[in-house]
Amino acid sequence: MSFHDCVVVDIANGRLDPTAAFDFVSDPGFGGFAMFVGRVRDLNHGRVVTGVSYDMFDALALNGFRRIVDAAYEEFGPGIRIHVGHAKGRLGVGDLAMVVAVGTPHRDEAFRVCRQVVEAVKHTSPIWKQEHYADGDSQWSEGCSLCESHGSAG
Amino acid sequence: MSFHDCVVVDIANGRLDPTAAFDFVSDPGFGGFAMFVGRVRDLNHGRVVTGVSYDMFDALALNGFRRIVDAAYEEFGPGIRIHVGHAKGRLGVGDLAMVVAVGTPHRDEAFRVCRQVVEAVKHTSPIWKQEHYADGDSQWSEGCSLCESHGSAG
Amino acid sequence: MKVEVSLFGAFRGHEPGDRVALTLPEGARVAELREALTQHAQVHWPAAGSALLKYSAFASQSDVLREADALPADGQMAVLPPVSGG
Amino acid sequence: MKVEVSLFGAFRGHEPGDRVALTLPEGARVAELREALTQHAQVHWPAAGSALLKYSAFASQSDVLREADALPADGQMAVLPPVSGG
Repeated sequence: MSFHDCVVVDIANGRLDPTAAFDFVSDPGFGGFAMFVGRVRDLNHGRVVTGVSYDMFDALALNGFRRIVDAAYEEFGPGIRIHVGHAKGRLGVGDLAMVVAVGTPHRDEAFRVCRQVVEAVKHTSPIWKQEHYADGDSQWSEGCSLCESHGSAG
Repeated sequence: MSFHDCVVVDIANGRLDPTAAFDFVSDPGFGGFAMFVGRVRDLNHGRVVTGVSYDMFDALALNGFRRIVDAAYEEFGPGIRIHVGHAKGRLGVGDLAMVVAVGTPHRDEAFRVCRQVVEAVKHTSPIWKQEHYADGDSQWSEGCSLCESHGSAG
Repeated sequence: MKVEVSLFGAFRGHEPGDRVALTLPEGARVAELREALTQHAQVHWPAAGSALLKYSAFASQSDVLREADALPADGQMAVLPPVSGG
Repeated sequence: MKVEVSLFGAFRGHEPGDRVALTLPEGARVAELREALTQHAQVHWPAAGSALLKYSAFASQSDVLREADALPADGQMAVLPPVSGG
């Protein structure tokens, strides 16, 4: 059994918890811990952002998270721990959108696994970001097409 | 003025605090946060480790931390935040030896700055690690000579 | 077969309940669903939504499917515009 | 000039108080301190400690110095074996 923990947290019910994520990936045999946290920032492409709504296809996203961590275990071996968490719903500036924490025996693996998992989650997870601006406008962010990475599209 | 925070914590007086480090590097304009934590692990090169003593030349180490973060500001611009903390004294297994936290507008910078700072601290700081083993033996770890990186040695 | 397509992201709001019901030949593949949804979108959706379909993927409840994959027997599908999580 | 060299890491314990007092010509450079400390170590330190000096750097209270750098006026120096923090 591999030690990973993939969660989706609806902002209406709770918050992502970096401390709990760090604790989850802890082990007496580990010397290196890398964590990434993504938060909503107040400015994007020069527009003042008041919040972000994350839409998510939960079941598919969690499936994808598990595949991403399985790929990391395949590459780096089973003796590591990974936590992947993503928020959904309407987040305010400073709210945590994403937490990835990795514990490994040595630091190089921790950095590499953390980066790899973050990029994979961002590029392949069925999650959509709608930015809300100070002027009242809202806009869905441009993103990564899943067609290319999964074969030919029409 | 650049926003950085370099600390040395004597384990006799306190602990490194990743949550405080994360808070320090927070800013409403930042979307990406990367953190590295180094902890004492229970095994090294096949020997059971019961603890590690860190010896440090404090004043020189803090000077070095500031130079390392200044180099990061030089390369990545002043609009980022960096925390560097290192413990000294006798640590037990699981104790935190080092915390580096970085907050930046975008995630790529956060990852790169964090890695760069961690490597620089490990390779250039006047800090020495003595491992204590279950069999009662102790040994200073082999390390990086500071001669090469600072010019010719005799 | 009856196919129900769930809408996410920028497609939300284009249909009541964020779903479209379509009827396709038994054993239809993703490519046929894409064609049918595109025709539907050209009539019922704003131009931008229709254009976005070209860059969108299709998924069952558990997997992103390829154009040649058969639709699942339960007919439950989702159309996924380009993703932007994190 | 009087020079006091602080010992760290694997050098600790080689001298009472983890310090060595040496007398060097006025205006001496790091290279001369290295030579003087090496001679001292060959007499007073274990063989391993003496060998480690070759890979060790010298620093003032604020900077790692190069071989050609003059020693600081206050004579306060440190010898730094290879580092292993983190």
